[in-house]
Amino acid sequence: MGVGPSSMENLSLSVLTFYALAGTAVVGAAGVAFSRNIIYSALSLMVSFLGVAGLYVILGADFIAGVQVLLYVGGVLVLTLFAVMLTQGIRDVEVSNRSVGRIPAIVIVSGTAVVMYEAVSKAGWADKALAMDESSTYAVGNALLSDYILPFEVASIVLLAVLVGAVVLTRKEVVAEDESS
Amino acid sequence: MTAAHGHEIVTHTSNLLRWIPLLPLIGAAINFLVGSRIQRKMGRGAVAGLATAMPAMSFVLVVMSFLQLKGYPTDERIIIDHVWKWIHIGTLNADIAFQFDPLSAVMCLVITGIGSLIHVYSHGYMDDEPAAWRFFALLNLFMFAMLCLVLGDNLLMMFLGWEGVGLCSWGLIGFWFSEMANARAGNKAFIVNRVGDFGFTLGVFLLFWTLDSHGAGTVVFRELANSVHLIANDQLWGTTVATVVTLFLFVGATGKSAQIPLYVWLPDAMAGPTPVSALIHAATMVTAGVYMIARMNFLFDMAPFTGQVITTIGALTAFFAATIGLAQNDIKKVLAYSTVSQLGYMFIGVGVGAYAAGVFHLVTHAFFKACLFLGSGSIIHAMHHEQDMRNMGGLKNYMPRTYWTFLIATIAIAGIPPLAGFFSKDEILWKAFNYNPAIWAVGFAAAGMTAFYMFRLVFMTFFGECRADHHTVEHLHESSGFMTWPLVILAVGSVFAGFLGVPAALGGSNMFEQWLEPVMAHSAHGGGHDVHGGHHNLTLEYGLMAGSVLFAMCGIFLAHLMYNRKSINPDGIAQIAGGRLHTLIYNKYYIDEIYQVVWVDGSLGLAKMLSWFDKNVVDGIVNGAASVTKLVSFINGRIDLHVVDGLVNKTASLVHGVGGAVRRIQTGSINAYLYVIVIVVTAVLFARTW
Amino acid sequence: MENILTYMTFIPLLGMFAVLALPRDNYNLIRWTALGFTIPGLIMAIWLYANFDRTTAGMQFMVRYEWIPRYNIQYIMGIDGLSVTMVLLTGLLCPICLLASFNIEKAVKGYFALFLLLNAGMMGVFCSLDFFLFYIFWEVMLLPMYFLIGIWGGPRREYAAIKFFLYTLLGSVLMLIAMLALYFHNDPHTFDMLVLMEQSGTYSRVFQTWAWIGLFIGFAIKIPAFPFHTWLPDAHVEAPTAISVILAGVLLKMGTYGILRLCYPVLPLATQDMAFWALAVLGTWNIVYGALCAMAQTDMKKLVAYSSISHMGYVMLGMATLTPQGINGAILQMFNHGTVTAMLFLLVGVVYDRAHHRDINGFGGLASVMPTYTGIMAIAFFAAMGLPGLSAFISEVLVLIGAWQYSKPLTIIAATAVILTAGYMLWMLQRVWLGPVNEKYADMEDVTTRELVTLIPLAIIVMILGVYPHAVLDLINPTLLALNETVLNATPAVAQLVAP
Amino acid sequence: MFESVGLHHYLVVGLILFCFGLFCVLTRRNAIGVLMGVELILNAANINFIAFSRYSAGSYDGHVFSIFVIMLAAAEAAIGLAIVLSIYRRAKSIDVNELQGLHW
Repeated sequence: MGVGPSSMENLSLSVLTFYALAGTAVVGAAGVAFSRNIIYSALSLMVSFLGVAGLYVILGADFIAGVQVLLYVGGVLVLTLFAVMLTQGIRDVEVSNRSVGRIPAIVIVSGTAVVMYEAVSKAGWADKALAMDESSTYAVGNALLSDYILPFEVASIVLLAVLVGAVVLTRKEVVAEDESS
Repeated sequence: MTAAHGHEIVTHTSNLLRWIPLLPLIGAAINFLVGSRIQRKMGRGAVAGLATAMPAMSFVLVVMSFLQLKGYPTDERIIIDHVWKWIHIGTLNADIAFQFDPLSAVMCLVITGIGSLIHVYSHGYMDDEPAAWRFFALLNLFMFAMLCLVLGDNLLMMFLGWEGVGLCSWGLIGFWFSEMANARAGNKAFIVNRVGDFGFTLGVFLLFWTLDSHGAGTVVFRELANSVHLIANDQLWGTTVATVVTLFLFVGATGKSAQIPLYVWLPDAMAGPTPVSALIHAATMVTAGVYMIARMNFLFDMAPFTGQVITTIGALTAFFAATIGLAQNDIKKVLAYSTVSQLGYMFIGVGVGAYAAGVFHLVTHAFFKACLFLGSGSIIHAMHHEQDMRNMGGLKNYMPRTYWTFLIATIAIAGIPPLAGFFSKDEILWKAFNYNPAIWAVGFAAAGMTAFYMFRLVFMTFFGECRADHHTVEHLHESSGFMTWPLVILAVGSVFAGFLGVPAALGGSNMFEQWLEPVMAHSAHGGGHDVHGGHHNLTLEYGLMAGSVLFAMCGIFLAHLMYNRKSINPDGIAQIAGGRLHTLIYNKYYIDEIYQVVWVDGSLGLAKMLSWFDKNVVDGIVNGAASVTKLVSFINGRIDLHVVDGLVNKTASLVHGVGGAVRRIQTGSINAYLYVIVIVVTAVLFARTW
Repeated sequence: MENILTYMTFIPLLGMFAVLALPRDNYNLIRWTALGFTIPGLIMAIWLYANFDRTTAGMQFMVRYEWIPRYNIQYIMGIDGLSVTMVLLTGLLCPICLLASFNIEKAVKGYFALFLLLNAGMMGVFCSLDFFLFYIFWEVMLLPMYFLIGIWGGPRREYAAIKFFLYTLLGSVLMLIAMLALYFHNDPHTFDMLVLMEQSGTYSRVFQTWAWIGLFIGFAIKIPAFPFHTWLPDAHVEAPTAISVILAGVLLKMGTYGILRLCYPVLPLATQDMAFWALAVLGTWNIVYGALCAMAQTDMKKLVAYSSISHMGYVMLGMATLTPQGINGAILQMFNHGTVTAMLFLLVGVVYDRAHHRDINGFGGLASVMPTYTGIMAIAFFAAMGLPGLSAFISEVLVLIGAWQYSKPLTIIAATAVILTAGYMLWMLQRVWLGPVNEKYADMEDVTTRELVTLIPLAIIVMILGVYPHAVLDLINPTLLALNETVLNATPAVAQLVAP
Repeated sequence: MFESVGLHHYLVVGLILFCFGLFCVLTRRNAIGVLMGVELILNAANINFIAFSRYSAGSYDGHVFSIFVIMLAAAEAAIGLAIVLSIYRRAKSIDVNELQGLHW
């Protein structure tokens, strides 16, 4: 559509790569949604994240891809796993990951999917592959520290608050528990 | 001064002058700040010694200055000491500056001389007083203020002293303040004096501005004397400005010098320690009004009407106070009314324009009245603070020195020649006779009464049997030397002070009047009533003298019959006119009670009323405004609730009903919420897409 | 020291932040830090006193910066003879009041922070020469005052604080309207007071009158002039001691200061018209009314509060006379009332701290129990009575002398207050300090060193100014004479005679 | 359609991820599972951002946005999990269907 044909081989390779990565992401997501074991869910989530990271690379967003890997895979996921283990242990994951109301959920989600697909198709997106720089890191950094400096700083404060908040939330309970015990 | 048409004033300067008032001030400061410590560590003697040394040194300085002044030619007898500028705003220039002229000299000699004696006496009198330091500090402060009053070279300096003596008087009357009555007496003195000060200040303002309108605004005495003729033709409120000013000033004098209608504080002031009564309420402070009028003689000469007022008030006071004195039983009260009465004489003197005579009586009175008060103090001290004469008697055997000095002073005040009182009183009566015989008659009657009640006092106190209880009698003794020597000196003064002013009629040259001549120079040229005028009728003068002496003798004899021989029963006299007259006099004509009701209760009532007004009306309006606002908002709220909100409420109850049903949606189940969210979002998207 | 006024204003503000940064529980640290931030003000006030040019009527130590150029709002600070006394008074009273607040135990940190904010606001009001800046400081001062009364006050503190706040706010609104009227009346629009003064000749009489009334009501509430005075007794009674001192010592002066600073030079024609009724008559009424109301009080603080109303009446009367004596007396009276009333409130505070009530009839014989205290108290009382030799005498006599030239009947009425003042002061003295000792308070402690440190400087000033008033009069006289001339010589604006 | 990859493809991938995430959120009873679903949804949004940035906008604004989203996701994960932990300590359960205290 938008991308002008340059070399058939190249084209097919990039297309193949896209489908492979998209497939990884989608399969991972499906695993998250349908797995009975929450550990599996978490691991599927990792797969999905990695697929998405690959997609970022194709889209020329190498920096974002790096952040995705580092933050999601390295941070969020590990955190999630810790939480899982702290809350249930591994023995009774089966029970704890059960789902409810699958049928109405499927109905609603598929309805939503149809509507959204319709919206995506109907909208007249400007669709053309635009020339971007080799590496996005420089540009993103530039944008962050010039036009987006204020949100950037706010974000840092938010993170600080999160840091403190997380500590307070978890720590307080420990004290309370100590007192009660 | 552009207006200085008069003779050029030749003045001398001396930096010594400032130390006359300053020394007592230093003494006061030391005693106030560290007096209690000195007293604790070094005893009461140290405190008293310090306090006595200061006025004594001042006395030496005064004598030195006096001799210096005497060395100058008559018209150069002014010594100035300019310390620093005090108030210089616009054309108003008042400085901290002192002026020593013949009049100040006389006053200073009296104040520091008698003052020092009384300090010595106080050392004996206050021998069991734990707060002696406070007493002596106040006494010294009083000396300072009084010296400022007489030495100040302008009206504001005089006012500084004027109020300062009032303050000290307040502090000393209420010295034993744990008795509420004493504290009350002090307050009464201060507040009544304030009424006088009110008049005094207004007089100063009026004088200043009237002169200022002629380009000669000043408050300095010697400049006033030179430029006061400028205001001769100014009118205000239907009379001359000079009259209004002098009347205002005289209001001040009535307050300070306890004249009708403001005399009421002086008898109450006897609540203070007796040396205080002697110094402040007999010899010095109460004569400030006389001094002030003598000082401003050039102005009073321009206002003959004021002269009449002063003379009338003086005569009335002399008579009126004497009548009250007849019936009092408290030894100090008798002396107090006698003081009021004698002050009346002085005002007769200055009122008729015989300023020198008024001041002369002031001086002699200072001697014998101080002596009388100190003598009474000696008695009270010996009697353990008993003041009622009915409980005394026969004291001459126990306290011979006190008795003799007291007797001499009594004879002096009764006007028996050749003691001091005779000369000064007859000088005034003679001048008064020339002015208006009616005034003379009143003064003459008062003189007789004075002789009577003073001897009544002597007889009741020193003669007959002692009516005190056993315990007191056993301890009766003559007072210590600290107390008796001042008495002796004052008694000597009471005998000889009169010779300073022997009138020409008795072969004297009236040194006193001559000495004051430079200060009173204007009075001779003033446009007022001239009493010095030539026709000295010697026969008449001798006749009057003889008459008054005879009348005084009668009074003494009557007292002797009633209170010594007891051949006439005083109670019988008291029953004349059904005893009502006696009751009336005994209760001081109920003047205090009337004042209490009219002024004190009146102003308190007004105060309460205004306070109520303030709280309920003014603040009521404020709070009312707040309440109205609240009310309006309340009504508004009601309307809102029932009318506007009525509709809304119907809707609300509908919503409530619906909500009651619908709230079940609020299950608390996150899933349920999520479903709703998703469905709604999808629906919206759906609507937007198709 | 060009920016000395700025320093004086903002160092307390810095202090506020410093105090806020301190730990909550270390009371002594907070107290001494707060005190430390007011001391520079005192030192600079002394420096100002020494270096103030006593020969000129103009502004001194002026600084001028652009602030909000779009609306021609500037940051202008400067003082002349009119404001220097008030700056001195503020610089003096703030450390003293801080020291007097050391016994505050409730929410110490907040108290001292608010106090320092108040200090900055007060200093700013007296220093600022831009109307907008003036207004800002005026409002800044209001806020801490509200909280200081409303939180640390007595039992009816909320009522008093709200009353004070609403009253002052009402005045502020009227002032704001007048301010904006003046702003838009000039072209180019300006808040610069000096420009406003220069342009005063171009304002019509009607415009001046309306602006004058607006400003006057705003200021009269602060003075407080009858009938706007009822917030004062309530505020005083409820406020803690030090705040009462500030209230009476500094805040009340802002009313009269504002009138002299703004109404007089900017609206001279209206001043000529209004001075008699609005200032002289009202002032006289204030004097007598305040004195009589004071006489009927049984609460010591209320009595002193009403005496303040009475004494501020002298200021109004004095400045209405437009005589050198009267107007000088008015400013001097502002200063003297500041010191004397401060002493009175501090003294009442001393008793209140010990007995926890202020009922005049509930004491007796304190003079025997607390001799040192009574000595100082006597100085304050007699100064308040206007006894010669103490400071208030000079100012009252100057006011009355000026007033006599202006209106004799008013002076006679005003002078009766001399008697009334002696009456209520001595009566209170008699009931509380004299008479037999009340057994309940027989072992009351005499003044402590800290209390002495707050009282003695004021007592010394009161005594020095009584015998050498030129220590202050020399500062203020040139400015006031010039101001007097401005008002007296103002003539209605004439239409422009010729084309430019 | 298969020979070249365009914006549409990426949007569809995003859509699918979103739907799985949504399904996960709707059906999971385990709070941690719900959070995982949220992460998926956020990732779907991120894909869209990057894709739009590449194909429609031609600027790096999309990148920046996705950075913020990632940041928020991390924050949300941290706080969310912390809350979950404390809920677990208090209620001994992280079953969202059992935690229904927040209702009328």
